[in-house]
Amino acid sequence: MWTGDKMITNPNAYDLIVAILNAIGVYNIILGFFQDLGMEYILRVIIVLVIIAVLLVFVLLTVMFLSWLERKMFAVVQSRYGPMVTGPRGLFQPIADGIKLLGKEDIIPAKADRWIFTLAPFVVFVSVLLVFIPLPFGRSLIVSDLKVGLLYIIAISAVTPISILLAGWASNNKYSLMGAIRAVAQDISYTIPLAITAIAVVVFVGSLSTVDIVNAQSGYWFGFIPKWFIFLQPLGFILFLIACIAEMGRIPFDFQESEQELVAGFFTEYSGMKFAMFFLAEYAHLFAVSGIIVTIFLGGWTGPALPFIPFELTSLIYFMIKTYAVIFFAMWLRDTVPRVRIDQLLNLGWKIMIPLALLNLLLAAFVVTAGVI
Amino acid sequence: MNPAEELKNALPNSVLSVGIQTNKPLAVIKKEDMLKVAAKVRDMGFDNLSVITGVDCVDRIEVIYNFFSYKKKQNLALKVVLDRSSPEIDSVVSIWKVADWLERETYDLVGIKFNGHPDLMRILLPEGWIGYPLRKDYDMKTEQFVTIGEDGEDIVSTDGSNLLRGQ
Amino acid sequence: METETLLLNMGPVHPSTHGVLRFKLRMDGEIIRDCQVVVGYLHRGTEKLGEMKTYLQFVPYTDRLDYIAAMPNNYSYVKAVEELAGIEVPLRAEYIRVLVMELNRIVNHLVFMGSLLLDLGASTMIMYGFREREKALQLYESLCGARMTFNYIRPGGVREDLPDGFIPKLREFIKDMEKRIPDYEDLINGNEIFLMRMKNIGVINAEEAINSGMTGPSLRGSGVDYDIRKVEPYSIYPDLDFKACMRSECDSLARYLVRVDEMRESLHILEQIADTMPEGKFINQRYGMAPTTGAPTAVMSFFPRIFTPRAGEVYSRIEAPKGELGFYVASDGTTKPYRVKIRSPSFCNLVALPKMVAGLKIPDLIAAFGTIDVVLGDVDR
Amino acid sequence: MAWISKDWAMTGIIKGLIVTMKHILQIGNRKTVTVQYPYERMKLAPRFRGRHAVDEDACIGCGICESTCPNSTIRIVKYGTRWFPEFNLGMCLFCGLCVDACPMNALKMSGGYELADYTRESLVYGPERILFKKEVNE
Repeated sequence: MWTGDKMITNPNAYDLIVAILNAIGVYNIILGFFQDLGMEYILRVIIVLVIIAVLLVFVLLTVMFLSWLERKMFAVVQSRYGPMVTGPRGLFQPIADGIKLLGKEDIIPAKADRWIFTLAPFVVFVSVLLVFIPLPFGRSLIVSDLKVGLLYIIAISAVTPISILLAGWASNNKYSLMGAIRAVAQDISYTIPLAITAIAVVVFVGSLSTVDIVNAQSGYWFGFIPKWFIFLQPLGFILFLIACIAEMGRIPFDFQESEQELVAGFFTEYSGMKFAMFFLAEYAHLFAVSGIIVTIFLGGWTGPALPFIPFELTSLIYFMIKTYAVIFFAMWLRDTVPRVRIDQLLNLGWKIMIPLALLNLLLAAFVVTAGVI
Repeated sequence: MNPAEELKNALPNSVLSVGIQTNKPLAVIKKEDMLKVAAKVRDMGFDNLSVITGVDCVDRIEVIYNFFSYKKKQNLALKVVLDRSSPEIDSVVSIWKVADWLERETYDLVGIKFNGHPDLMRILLPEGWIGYPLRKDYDMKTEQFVTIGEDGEDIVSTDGSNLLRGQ
Repeated sequence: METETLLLNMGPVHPSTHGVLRFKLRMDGEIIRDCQVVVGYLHRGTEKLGEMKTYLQFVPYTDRLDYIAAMPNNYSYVKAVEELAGIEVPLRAEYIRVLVMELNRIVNHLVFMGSLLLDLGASTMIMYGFREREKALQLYESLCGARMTFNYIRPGGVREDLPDGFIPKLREFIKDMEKRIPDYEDLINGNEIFLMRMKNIGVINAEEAINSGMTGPSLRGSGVDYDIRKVEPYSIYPDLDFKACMRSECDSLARYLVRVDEMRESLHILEQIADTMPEGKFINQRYGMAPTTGAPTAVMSFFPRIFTPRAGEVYSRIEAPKGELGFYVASDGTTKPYRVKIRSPSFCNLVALPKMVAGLKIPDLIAAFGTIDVVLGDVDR
Repeated sequence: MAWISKDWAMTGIIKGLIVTMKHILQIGNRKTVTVQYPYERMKLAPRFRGRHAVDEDACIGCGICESTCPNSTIRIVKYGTRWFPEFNLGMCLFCGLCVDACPMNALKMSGGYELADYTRESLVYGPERILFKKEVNE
């Protein structure tokens, strides 16, 4: 706890809220109130709930904005207008879509496995949301600085294909099943290079904590090149980026849905709110993965401090700018390229990315052991 | 010498007469010798079977084959006259693969049976359709309705009372 | 390991079957063991309709066969009728006909490129294709009042003369297209993912392709130098300078590239026509005169729209954008054809598909199917 | 590893990305081409074949259009004291043969193209909806 007399090294969002309450001078009053009741833990629970609510709202708003941005990007690339009617330049289109999806009939196919079919979209959504917990949005803007943050992220993202498999299997549809099988095959072959390239970074940092990784990237070489790992590990960055796009299941690697082949892949049979959950999860995943890329390779929230603005806010802006740059690249790529075939993707994963990732790890280990950096 | 006459010289017994189909040489052949003639036509270099047309001429049924030779850049048409009550002819699928669908189509719409076709069933209309639409005596007044059965097969009936119909 | 084959019904309603077509696939995991094509969902009995309409009345129905490129359908039928009835066509009419057909070839190939790339997952190209197609459709609209179903070519000529300012607009279109095609090539042709998806996929060699009745660009992608415009020249094609585009790789990529080259050739033909368009009548006076250019309000010279060719039969074919489009027309000397048979390119090209895709995967089936460029209106008629 | 293409540098994809970037930045003639349909409309060509219109003074009700129509869209009905064609646009091909056949040049096709309706009956355009009077000064 940061109670004013001592500074902790890696503050998180909880500490930030406490600090803010302290600054306006109400924390001790509230704390005293709950201490009188002898239920100090309730205050902690309330603060944690507030953090979760803020995170949820933030993610949902981002997801809405992203779906609008994606459509607008598509439209601009294709010489179209895109959504224009709802709100200024169609900005409220995602809300209209959401209301529409809420009003849709919630269909469960007769021969589907009802429970798993209903469960799957929630599992997808929750597993994507959990990724945000160790993600540092800015200095001290982190839900929880886990000591094993990176491992946690990789472990949690491995849950997504399981839920996709659940959805595909429970739908009792051949397209869904094939989409699910593809998703699993794809994920298995891409989590490995993803983890190995991430470990190469960990070799430099010496910690799995995302905050430590970001802190390690602050500062400059020769006074002007930021100490981002993208400059230290360009190969690692490219591998990580490709693996992340595959992990997200976006074009050119969107086999789990691959509209033109498998109709809609694993969510062929979903409609209404359950479909919306998949949709939300997809964009939340895009945002989360872009955030991870930024955290690991693009210096996270680091950047020059501006006068008069608290660095918590500046760092959030830096983080968002970098994340949106990555998202922009993913969308731009989606606008341009066709889809790879599934066996070609697996070839790429097993025969090229994993050897290269191992090579990258070897180089990193060599550099660190030799003490070059 | 045009290809029809060439064919006539080669197979005088099978070719009944030689004529023209507006601007393409035409040979009328015996239906029993279809396969023999087809083999000869193929050997003459006619590697492309353009189209098979069945024509219902009320008293008889004619089948017209249009060929084209990629090597010699020549056209040839063959005409076979069939008995209308039981129109049957040998299939040429073994020689030209495209005949597979063309013969199925002719069977479907004109009702000519192609003996030796590997998979002679209707192609454009659902299996079980009543009548052959391109026959001159096809009953166009009777409406036919198609539903899909349990195993995905087409069920044709003339009774549409239990179907949802457009207003 | 014991495996079970999976029977997958792709279609009749599926995003990449370009209409209503069904593939019955016997799958071993992702690999296609056996592919059966089921057609007929769009059968409208056009051939029967042909027997029930007069020669002129049937022309609008031919528009509905291959609705992406309707002008060659019109022309092919009209050409058969003209050969049957011995109708002379003025030179200007022939020029206009070739102009609209070549324009339609470009339109068709633009849609082809767009839908192929859409099938492969790149959704941008279809919008670019449609953007340029729109300009061509506006040309058509100014020419004959319709954008897709033209009913423009008539026995004896064409329906209406070129409107004012058509040729300058056409030149503008040509110039625009010449700037756009490099864009497409940058976007697609060099794309490694695209090449990975297209190279050595759906291979069919020349002999099999001929035997399976493939025609048009799909056949020329298999290395057969066969273009009816060259082999059996009709209309004014002998006077025009163009070449039949051909590739010998026999795979999906070759079929795609042939069409891109054909677009360039068509633009070249259009340029020549724009330069050499002769003056004169646009329709043979005996067979009709369209009223928009005729006498103002008085009872005008009556179009003898109902004419009776002598009894006989004809099989006439042209090089439509998708391949050999033939019309067999038999006349018994009455006002209506005795029998109309349509040899549609899409129908015959589809025969070769199962052969192409055996042993490949679903995405390859879609790529190979996309490259043979099928329109279901043309398949089912 | 034979499937690896020679130019593994992905120059092709980069070229494609440049093309799409040019569209994003709208470099060259790459502006938005679509229109916001109900609010904005494209200009139609003068020859556009839309809904039919019959010149009230010129039409003699002869029925040539009726017999020319390939799809039996047209029926001649009595309207007031005279006979005029009635169009069942649900069946119309918009082929324009009736316009060509009209001996009095009374029939033309206007630019009306928003013809969708809720019932099939309302697609039958009787004389009250298609008749027009030619301007005298025209």
